[in-house]
Amino acid sequence: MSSIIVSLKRKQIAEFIEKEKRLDGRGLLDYREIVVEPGVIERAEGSARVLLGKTEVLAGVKIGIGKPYADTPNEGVLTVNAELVPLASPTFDPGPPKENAIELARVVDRGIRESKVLDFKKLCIIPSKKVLVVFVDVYVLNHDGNLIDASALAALAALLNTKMFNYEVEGDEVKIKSDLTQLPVRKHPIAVTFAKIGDKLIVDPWLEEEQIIDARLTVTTDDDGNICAMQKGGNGYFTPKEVLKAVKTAREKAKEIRKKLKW
Amino acid sequence: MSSIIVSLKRKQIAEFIEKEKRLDGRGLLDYREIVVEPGVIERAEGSARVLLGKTEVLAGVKIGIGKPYADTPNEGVLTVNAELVPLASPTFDPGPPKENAIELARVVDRGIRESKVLDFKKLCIIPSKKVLVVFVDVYVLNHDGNLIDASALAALAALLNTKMFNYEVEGDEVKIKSDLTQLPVRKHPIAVTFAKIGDKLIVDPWLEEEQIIDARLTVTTDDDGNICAMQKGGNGYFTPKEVLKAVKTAREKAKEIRKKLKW
Amino acid sequence: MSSIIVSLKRKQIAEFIEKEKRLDGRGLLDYREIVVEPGVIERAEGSARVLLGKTEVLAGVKIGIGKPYADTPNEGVLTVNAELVPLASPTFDPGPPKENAIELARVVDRGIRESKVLDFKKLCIIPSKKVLVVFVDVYVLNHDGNLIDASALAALAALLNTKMFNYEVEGDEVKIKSDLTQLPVRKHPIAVTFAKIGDKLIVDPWLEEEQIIDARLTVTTDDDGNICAMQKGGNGYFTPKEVLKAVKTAREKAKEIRKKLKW
Amino acid sequence: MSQKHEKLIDKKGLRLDGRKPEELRSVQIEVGILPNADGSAYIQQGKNKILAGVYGPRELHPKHLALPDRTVLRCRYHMAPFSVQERKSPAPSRREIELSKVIRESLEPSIFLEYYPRTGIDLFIEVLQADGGTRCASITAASLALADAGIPMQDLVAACAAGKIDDIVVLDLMDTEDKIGSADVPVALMPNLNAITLLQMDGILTFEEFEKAVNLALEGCRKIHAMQKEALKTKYVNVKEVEE
Amino acid sequence: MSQKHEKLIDKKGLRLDGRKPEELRSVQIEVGILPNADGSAYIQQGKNKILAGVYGPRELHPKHLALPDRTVLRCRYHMAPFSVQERKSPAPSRREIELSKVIRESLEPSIFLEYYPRTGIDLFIEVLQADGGTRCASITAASLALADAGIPMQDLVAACAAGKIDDIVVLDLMDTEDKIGSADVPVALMPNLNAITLLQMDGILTFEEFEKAVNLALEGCRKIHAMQKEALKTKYVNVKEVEE
Amino acid sequence: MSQKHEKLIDKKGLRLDGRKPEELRSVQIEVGILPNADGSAYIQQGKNKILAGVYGPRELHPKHLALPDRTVLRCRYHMAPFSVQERKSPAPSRREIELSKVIRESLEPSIFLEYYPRTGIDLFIEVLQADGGTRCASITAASLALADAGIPMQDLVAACAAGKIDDIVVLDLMDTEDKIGSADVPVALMPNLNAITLLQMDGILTFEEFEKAVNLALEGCRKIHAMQKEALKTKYVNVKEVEE
Repeated sequence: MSSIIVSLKRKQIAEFIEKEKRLDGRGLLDYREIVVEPGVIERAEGSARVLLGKTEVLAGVKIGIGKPYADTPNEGVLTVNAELVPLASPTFDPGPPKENAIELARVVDRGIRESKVLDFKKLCIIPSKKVLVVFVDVYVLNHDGNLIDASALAALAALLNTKMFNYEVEGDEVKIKSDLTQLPVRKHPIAVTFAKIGDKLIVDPWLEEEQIIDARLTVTTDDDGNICAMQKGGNGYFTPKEVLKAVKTAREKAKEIRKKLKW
Repeated sequence: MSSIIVSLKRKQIAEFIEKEKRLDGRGLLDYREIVVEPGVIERAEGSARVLLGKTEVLAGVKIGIGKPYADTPNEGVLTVNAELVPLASPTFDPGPPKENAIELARVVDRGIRESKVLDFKKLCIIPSKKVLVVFVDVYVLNHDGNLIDASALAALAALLNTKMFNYEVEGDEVKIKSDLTQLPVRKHPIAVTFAKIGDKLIVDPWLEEEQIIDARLTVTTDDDGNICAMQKGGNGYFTPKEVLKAVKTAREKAKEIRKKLKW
Repeated sequence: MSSIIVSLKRKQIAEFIEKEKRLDGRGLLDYREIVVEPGVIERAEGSARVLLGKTEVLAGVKIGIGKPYADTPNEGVLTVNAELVPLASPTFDPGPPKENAIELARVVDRGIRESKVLDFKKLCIIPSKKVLVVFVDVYVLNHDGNLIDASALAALAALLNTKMFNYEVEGDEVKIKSDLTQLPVRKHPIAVTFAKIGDKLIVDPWLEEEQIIDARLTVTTDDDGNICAMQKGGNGYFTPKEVLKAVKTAREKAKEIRKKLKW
Repeated sequence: MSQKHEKLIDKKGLRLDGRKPEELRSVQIEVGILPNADGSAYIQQGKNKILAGVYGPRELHPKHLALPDRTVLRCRYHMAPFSVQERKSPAPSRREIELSKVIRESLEPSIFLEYYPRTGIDLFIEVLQADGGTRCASITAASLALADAGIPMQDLVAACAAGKIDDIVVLDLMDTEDKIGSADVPVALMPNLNAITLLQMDGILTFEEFEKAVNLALEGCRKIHAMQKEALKTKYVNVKEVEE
Repeated sequence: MSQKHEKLIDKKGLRLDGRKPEELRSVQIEVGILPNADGSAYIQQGKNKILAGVYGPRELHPKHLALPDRTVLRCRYHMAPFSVQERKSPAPSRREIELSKVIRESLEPSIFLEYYPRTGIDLFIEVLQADGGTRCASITAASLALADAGIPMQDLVAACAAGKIDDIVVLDLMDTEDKIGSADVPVALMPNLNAITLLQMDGILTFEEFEKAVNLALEGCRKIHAMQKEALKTKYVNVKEVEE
Repeated sequence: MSQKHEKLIDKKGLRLDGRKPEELRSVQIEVGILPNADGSAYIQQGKNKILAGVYGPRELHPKHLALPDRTVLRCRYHMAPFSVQERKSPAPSRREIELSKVIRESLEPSIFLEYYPRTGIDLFIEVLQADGGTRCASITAASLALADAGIPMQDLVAACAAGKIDDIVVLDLMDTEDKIGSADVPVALMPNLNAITLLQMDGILTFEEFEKAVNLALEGCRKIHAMQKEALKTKYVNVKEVEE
């Protein structure tokens, strides 16, 4: 976008937000409508589609057998990848993931990993040799802002939807059995992203807002209200007071969003 | 080429072809002179050089030991790669294979694979663990049009020229023996490429023709006249009638070309 | 640099050198001040920092366990990599090593390898299966000319500084023990680089000189005065007489430089 | 195609999913479902789930690729990592690169490329779930996405494969039939011009079998073409209703 | 973070390296040590050894990245292959790419980007030895390198992490504490504006623990900020002395 | 070079292929054999089979690489996958990148680069079969390809290696000698100017051995230079005959 349009838009949005209003009619701390649809990709071990307003994210889970990392020989492996699929936005290019996609994947990854959603010890088959590898692929299908929250929610919903194969170990061989079992998911971490415009904080910025915000802060909290991941982005800043306010609000918002995971 | 030159050339060639003539004096369904020279690279397990007019292609076969694909644990592996070597044309760039080279390799690959030239089961050494890997590398040395037919012929001739090592299996170890044996080749699939100019079909388009044609169609047929691979290319189209005519002609042309493989 | 500045600078430097002088006051066959500081990176198995005037190079040695090459199943592996770190010069770009970095690494590698600094047979753990892999990473931190001599010296000093883990072999398993042992270094090859300006040879060209020289010649000699590696670079040439003179001088200079390795 | 001995057609002449030899799988098509793209379409054909999105005509980057007398159609056919049995790396495979090319070349004959010189049209196809015949279903969806973007076209391109399983020529192979069967002939057609814009084949067919397969595939294309027009009409009518 | 049961704080309340919970590691900073770079700084914090170099403002390549109303800050955080226990491939990892981004975004708020339209500033950070908290130490050094390059800034950015080990909130985690501990909160601050420009967190903290950790980290930032100013002064004074 | 104990010179003083120590392998050279290239040459030296092709002087892409006062010579030395014992990946190895550089630098001194400012010359070398000494044979062929392209040159560059096997200094090492022998000294020469344009060495040589090896290699270069001129003349005469 040209810098003139950005500054006009910035002015307009900032004036609205000054009056505690947003261009799309929401209150400052309101989310857009959230739809979670599990099981949309039958071929995947788990999947879910999340709509956050017009932002659409699909997450798929595949489970394979691989080697553990050398420093955690008794633990399974989690791999989160995010693709900013080029049909989702005129600003997305084909090609290997760039810094935005990598940051997105790593923030989603940390939310799942740090909150201990999965018991990695239970994903070990033969220590040092064979473990289960859980691939979570986040696929952004339409970009209308706040990809982090939508992606984190889709990834978690896909894990909740995951049924994995059972197996037997005979010596060094792993035999896949035909029956399935639910992947055990222990926690429900929810990412809540704030944007700062002027001296106001809003949640769930949509695309128009994202283009003009100073900074964003994502706070991921678990079922017990503990904080398990945070990520500041953008070329602005937050005051310590704003940070603490955001964390408190995030815990409230997370409770609301978490309800969308009951199906 | 500039679009003006293209359209002038297009007009000239189309006028000739309307009169059932070609700029280089051939009839519409005539091939250029074909020369097949096997065994030109002594260090390769098999090799052949093919001249199709001024188009020159070298194919080399190397045989290694590798792992089978998970879904075919009892079968050897065929890998066809094509390089549009930059000295072959001012339009070829160094760098990893681009879509033209990849399509070329895959069309050559399918011709060999689908016609069952090789008995992949016989290339298995230890099921699920070790199999023979047959690498066919197609090296285009001069580009004067119709790379598909020249490459397919060179690849087949190189396989016919291939002598592979014998081996013994002791437990999980494979011992290479010093004597050689002919790689068994069961079929002789021949690719015949048509180009459409106006409403005429020609075979074996050379460079000048390729630059102005609407579409091409490659038909690969085996010794029994069966069709085993086809590939349409270019941004034009064929009518169903043209397709059937091409297939019939391809079987005739293939018989002629197949004779070049006797040495 | 613009070609006008280059030719002015060329003229000025050439006039000086004609009078057996250099812009920085050195004689034609004088090195800049050399400082060798071993052990600067405690976390590496070995390391050294070399200052050659304002040229600064850091070399680090890491030792891992890997597979031997198929053609040398009883020998350990040496891997030399060089990074032209972008903070070292406005002309260095981030990204994978380009031809200058690759040539630098390979010249350093050959100096070490060909002079038989390491006894690769002693780095074998289980033939054909497990060997020690010695990684030498050359990190250029400030580029003020003659990277080859500085890098070769830093790499050798880092190897002299290397302490590696001891290990025990039980069956196919390798157990790392906690005590350390000195990596045995048998030779001290020293690279001496000459530049040709007009019909004069100088040693240790600094950046200003490098930008205008015709050609360079690196001569690596060992403790016995034997030649173990050479590399000509640049788009000029040397006469046979110049080459022989350079080799003789290199042996003298190497003796001086080798003294910097006593600590 | 490997020939394992598994029955793909039962005694009643029905296929594994209960279809008759000359029957298409169930097809659902939706047009204009991606808010950001200039044009888009979604197709389900059997268990295939494929999304196509179009951006353009727009300025081309890098600029030196632009042509003075026509628009440049670029096409990326891509499979989601979770779309197939074993997770697929998101990096484009050689197969994906070839299919991107043949899909592009199957659509170019339908577009008046010369209407938008010096521009580019980017077509992105995402296979979200694959079940055999993805290239044909991709073409079907992509042609609709181009139409939805308002790109002027001679005709919609419809695509469908025929093939041979258990010695019988059948229409629209699903994944298992594709893998175990003995031949596959994907075809794309502009029915109004009787123009075949995609034709590939692998396996082994006699001339007679091939002729039968092509004709069957063309028939399939015509049926899908009718569904394409229906899907466009649905969107158009809905839009009109909303506007009224 | 994996939770193994190893004691990180002894009975006297001291940490593995003898520090008290709220104590920084020893920090040495040098400014202007790279002859070629326009600005540079070197930091040792515990066993971390990090070099930051700045080139610019200068012409941007490729040119189409330039912006009409501001300079473009580019940042590469990179670890030397020998900086960690197992040799690291020199190709940038996903972690390095993310850290390059958050470090850049922690420094941008401090720079008057609009002073140099159509130019670029390249910031290169090389971790020569890593011992936990490299991103914070990198920011501390990088901000000084920018100042040394004469880039006009609102304030120096100082960074420091706090975290939780053995159920105690502590300052400035070293490598072992980072790996075995249960939470890490890296923070960057412009003290003059009380502006937090980097904030990440991983692990599990209650609200109260988090509040304590942030405040402790901010305190650490302020101490480091004082050292930054000292280091700048040292260079400035030395230069003046040499010049006189 | 590894030193295994295998005899490379027999009791009669002859090498594995029957050559005397100071004898070249058989060399065949053909000029102008690639129809599309602006210049080309093919060399067989022993079992080496190498093709060199030149395009240019022509416009450079990307343009920003062009120089205002000279042409830019670019060189790619590349080995065919089937040229060596174990199949080689077609992606350029570090060895190929280094050799591309030293070959380019061995040819640049021979070319009047300033005759064609703002242009580029692309030199492509393909090793179809490798048998030791490929860089030297490549230079020999490449220099002829440049001449065949009509690039103005001071002299042809001829190249040849000498080395040490079984304690004897010999000329023109073949693959086995290169691998088992104890030193290799590849040299390129413009005989008219007595100018060494390529010089590398690996192995261990005393000063006396080195001096002997260089002189032997230079002698080899001069013999090859004579063959180069012969090959050019052959082409030139044939062309004239055809034209008459």
